[in-house]
Amino acid sequence: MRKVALVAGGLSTWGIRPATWGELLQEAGQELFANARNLDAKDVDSLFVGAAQPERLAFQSHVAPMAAELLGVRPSRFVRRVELACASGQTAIQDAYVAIASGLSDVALAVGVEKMNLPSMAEATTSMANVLDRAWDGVHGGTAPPFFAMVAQRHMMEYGTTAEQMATVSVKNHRFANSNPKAQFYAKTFAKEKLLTGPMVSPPLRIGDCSSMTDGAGAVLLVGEELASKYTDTPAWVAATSQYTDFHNLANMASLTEWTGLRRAAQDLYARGRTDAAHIPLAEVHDCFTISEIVEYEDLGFCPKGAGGKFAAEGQSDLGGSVVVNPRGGLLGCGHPLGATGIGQAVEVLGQFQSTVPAARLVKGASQALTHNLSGSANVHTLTLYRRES
Amino acid sequence: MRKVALVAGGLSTWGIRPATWGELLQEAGQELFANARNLDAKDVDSLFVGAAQPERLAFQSHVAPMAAELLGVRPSRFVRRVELACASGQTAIQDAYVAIASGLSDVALAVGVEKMNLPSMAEATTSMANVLDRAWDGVHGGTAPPFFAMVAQRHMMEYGTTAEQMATVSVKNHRFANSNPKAQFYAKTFAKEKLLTGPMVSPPLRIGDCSSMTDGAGAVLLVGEELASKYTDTPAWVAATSQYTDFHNLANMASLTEWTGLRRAAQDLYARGRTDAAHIPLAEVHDCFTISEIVEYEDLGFCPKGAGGKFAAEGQSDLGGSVVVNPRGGLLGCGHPLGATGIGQAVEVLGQFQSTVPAARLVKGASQALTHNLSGSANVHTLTLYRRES
Amino acid sequence: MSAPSKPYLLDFYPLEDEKQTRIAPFFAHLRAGRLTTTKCEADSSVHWPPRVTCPLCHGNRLVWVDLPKEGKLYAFSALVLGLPMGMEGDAGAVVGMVELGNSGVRIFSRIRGRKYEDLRVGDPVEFETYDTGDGRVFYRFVSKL
Amino acid sequence: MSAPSKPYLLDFYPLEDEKQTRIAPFFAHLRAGRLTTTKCEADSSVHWPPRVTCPLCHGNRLVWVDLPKEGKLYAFSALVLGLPMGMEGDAGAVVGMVELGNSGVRIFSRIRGRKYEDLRVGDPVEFETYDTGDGRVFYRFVSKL
Ligand SMILES: [Zn+2]
Ligand SMILES: [Zn+2]
Repeated sequence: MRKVALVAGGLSTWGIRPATWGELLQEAGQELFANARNLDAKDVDSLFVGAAQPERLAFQSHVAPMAAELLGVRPSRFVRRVELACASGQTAIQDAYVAIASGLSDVALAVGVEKMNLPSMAEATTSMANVLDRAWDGVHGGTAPPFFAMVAQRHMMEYGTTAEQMATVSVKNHRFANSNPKAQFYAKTFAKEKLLTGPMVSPPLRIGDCSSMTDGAGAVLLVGEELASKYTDTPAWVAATSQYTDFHNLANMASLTEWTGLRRAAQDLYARGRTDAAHIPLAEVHDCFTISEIVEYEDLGFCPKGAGGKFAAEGQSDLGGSVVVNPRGGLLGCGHPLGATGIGQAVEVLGQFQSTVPAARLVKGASQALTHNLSGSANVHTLTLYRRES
Repeated sequence: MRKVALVAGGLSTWGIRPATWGELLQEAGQELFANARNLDAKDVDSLFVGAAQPERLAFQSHVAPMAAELLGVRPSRFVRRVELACASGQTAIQDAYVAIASGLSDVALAVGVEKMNLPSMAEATTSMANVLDRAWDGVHGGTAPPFFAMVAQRHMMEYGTTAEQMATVSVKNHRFANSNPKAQFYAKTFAKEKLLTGPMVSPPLRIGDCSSMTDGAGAVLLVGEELASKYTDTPAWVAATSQYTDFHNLANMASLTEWTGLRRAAQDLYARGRTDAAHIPLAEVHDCFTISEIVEYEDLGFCPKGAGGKFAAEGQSDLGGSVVVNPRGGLLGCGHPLGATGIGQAVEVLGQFQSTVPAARLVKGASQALTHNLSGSANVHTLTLYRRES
Repeated sequence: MSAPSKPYLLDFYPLEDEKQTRIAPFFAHLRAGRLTTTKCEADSSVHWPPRVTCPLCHGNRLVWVDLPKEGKLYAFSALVLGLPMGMEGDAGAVVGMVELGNSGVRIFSRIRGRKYEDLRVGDPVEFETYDTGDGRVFYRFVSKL
Repeated sequence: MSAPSKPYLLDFYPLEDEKQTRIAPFFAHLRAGRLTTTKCEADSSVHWPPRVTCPLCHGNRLVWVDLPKEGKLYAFSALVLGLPMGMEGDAGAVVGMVELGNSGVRIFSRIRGRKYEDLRVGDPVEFETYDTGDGRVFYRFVSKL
């Protein structure tokens, strides 16, 4: 199979932005075109747009050709919007990867964008309540915070995980965000003590345990192996992808605290990439809530089941630990513009491989990295393994 | 590249259905599993869900894992929802094709579904107004009927196309639908005289010129070449796909009556499939409006520019003509449940190759067929070429 | 029977009548005080939510069965901040996963009758129905402590 | 300035103020009776709708330019059946593509002042602005016959 390289990326600034969905995308596109050496818009034969709910949050559908127009490209092979809720961005990257790997596309853009701050926050939250099974779970008030709160409650009960351990995750990711000018919380610092006494969102989750409603966009360029050197000297090579889903309605989730889909997708990723959890120095994972990152340490195999809280508290996921998790600041520090998040993770991996990220978060010499997004009630897991060398 | 076979299909009944989005999908899935010889749900490693606006029309997002649960499959390679408005279904098929062609997937389901008849028809229409550029075109009332009405107005003016020629298309497709029990208008007959005097929707388009708001679902199974014989003796082989987009806002459309994107996508399809328009005996094309099918005859190369109305009136697109267009009944006769339409077209091609469709619409001995969907304001064109022999 | 009072795309409750859904009997059963779901006669699998074809065997020999009306809290939280449109008045409402008797079925529901602070995992809860305010019926659980 | 009176997901009009969009000047110009758009100083391309980066060269040396306020109908139709929510009262309203002077720009718009039956391709129309009813401003064209 043909090898695929991720050669360039661009991001808008993320946060509460005075900009529309399309304006955010234009910002990301502009940076991508500035970053991708030799890129001519005519080179781009495919466009995959990751967006979770533009129909509702931007009152705009059929966004793929709209994105093409905004970015000034005319895809002649594949053009579509890809939706997998919170994992839409990474899924768009996987689509670009498959299209190029098959030989049917040569140069593909994967972009992600979400405009989440609307005139009415309650209306935006309503749109988040259709990510779970709306008529049976969402109807009761089932949005992300109460769901992940139940995960936290059970994890604390079953494994002794503490609010303080969870706060460690938040402190780490917000600190990393202070090195990332594109992050929503670039300029804001968070003390653990404040996080432990902040307002409750869904108990036991406080506001510091939760990622935000964020406006943002991102874009990455993927190309076939023989084209990589035209666009960069240092690409990130896609070594493997994986994905698994095993339920949708909450009644059909086997365990709140052991994410079987993630365990399975991680094993698949490692097998396809001929590696294992012990050899992952850098991971961009889906910390939509602090408890998510803790469960992910475990089900990605970075630590034993139940030991995720301790793993965080010991600094094992920080610089100098066994795996640096979310150095760009994660969803907690960067915010979580649904469709853009997976793109932001990939841009970080490329920046790490190219050593262009600030020293405060550089994982020196990382030879490979994984990105992970869950979506919905952790019922789908989407992973990609990148390598510095092809 | 690995060859890919479409080996089985299933459809719900289409129409104004007393069934939810998920129930429609279950009906299609049940028929698919009944039709696909030897299919075990565990075989299915990927699921691509074509759906245009479930967030709005079913108030449900993250529909890919929901569909997996409803269909009783647990995708372990790829799972996502694919959106390209009216072309979502065919685009899902193309994704399954690419995934299998790359070697990364072996057995993939592509499904499509839309629930369009809501308690309020005006609300459903509102959701259709975001397919064009909502803030700049939709805001003025730009939905499909007035847009295609302008196409008709210009085509009549530039080429002398008549309302009677357009009605010929509608009569043909509704007559074909009388042989299709799954079609919305299976049991209803339409005389040309009635079509020419029916209520105006957007002049010059009358109700008989327009496809309907329809509830429906469909599913098809695609597999790698070495697996095809397990599931059927007579597959439809995917010979080529193509897609092109060149604008979004109506201001950036070069011509209302010559669809440059379709011309380009058709040429690309023929080149990749090593064939030409003269050798296409069977075509399922996007007759969202009668005028659409007429423009498509021209830009697919079935007849010269401007001659589409005459082509229809002469019966060249009917049984016995030079190419049989929309024998299942098209969008006019079957209805147009956005995400399901492209799936329904593929199911027809398979039924034609397998000679399981009624004689009233059988295109005997067709060795290849194309499917076409436009989406939005004909700003994206999506095509697939199928062959009876691999 | 079902007369939604707001745009469909902001209306959380299912449309209940037989013109909108093939599982209208579920809602008729709710009106009669019964919590039911579908069971496959071919393979004995019990579904939640109710289905029109069996996801296990893809058949449609489905029958309606009653689920236990008593259950225990498996996990729970509360809606404190960030409530959706239409639920603004529900701040503090408890939601949780309820294990239904020995059925093996665990469903998500609103929990009435006791504050978050006063509940524990394992606490008993009981099924009840309520009027949605526009003529439709739905279910929740109430604390039995 | 912009105060939408309905849920955003049913509100067709753009949000106009500088807290919501980077092209707020377009709407300020509308208020002043001007129909403007962005033009790229680097390659002279004129955009519609207005952009924040140039789709042609991906630069952001954009300036606001005035478009012609007079134009001709290139194509048109009317909204007779199937009007969206919020436009129910507009049955019969004319919409069309307007060629703006010699600018090479052709935009879609509502057309006021004459019925569908009384219009022909090529008829002259003129730009006007209107209040959307909630404090926002928008544009349309009016027949000049
Ligand atoms: Zn069964
Ligand atoms: Zn420029």
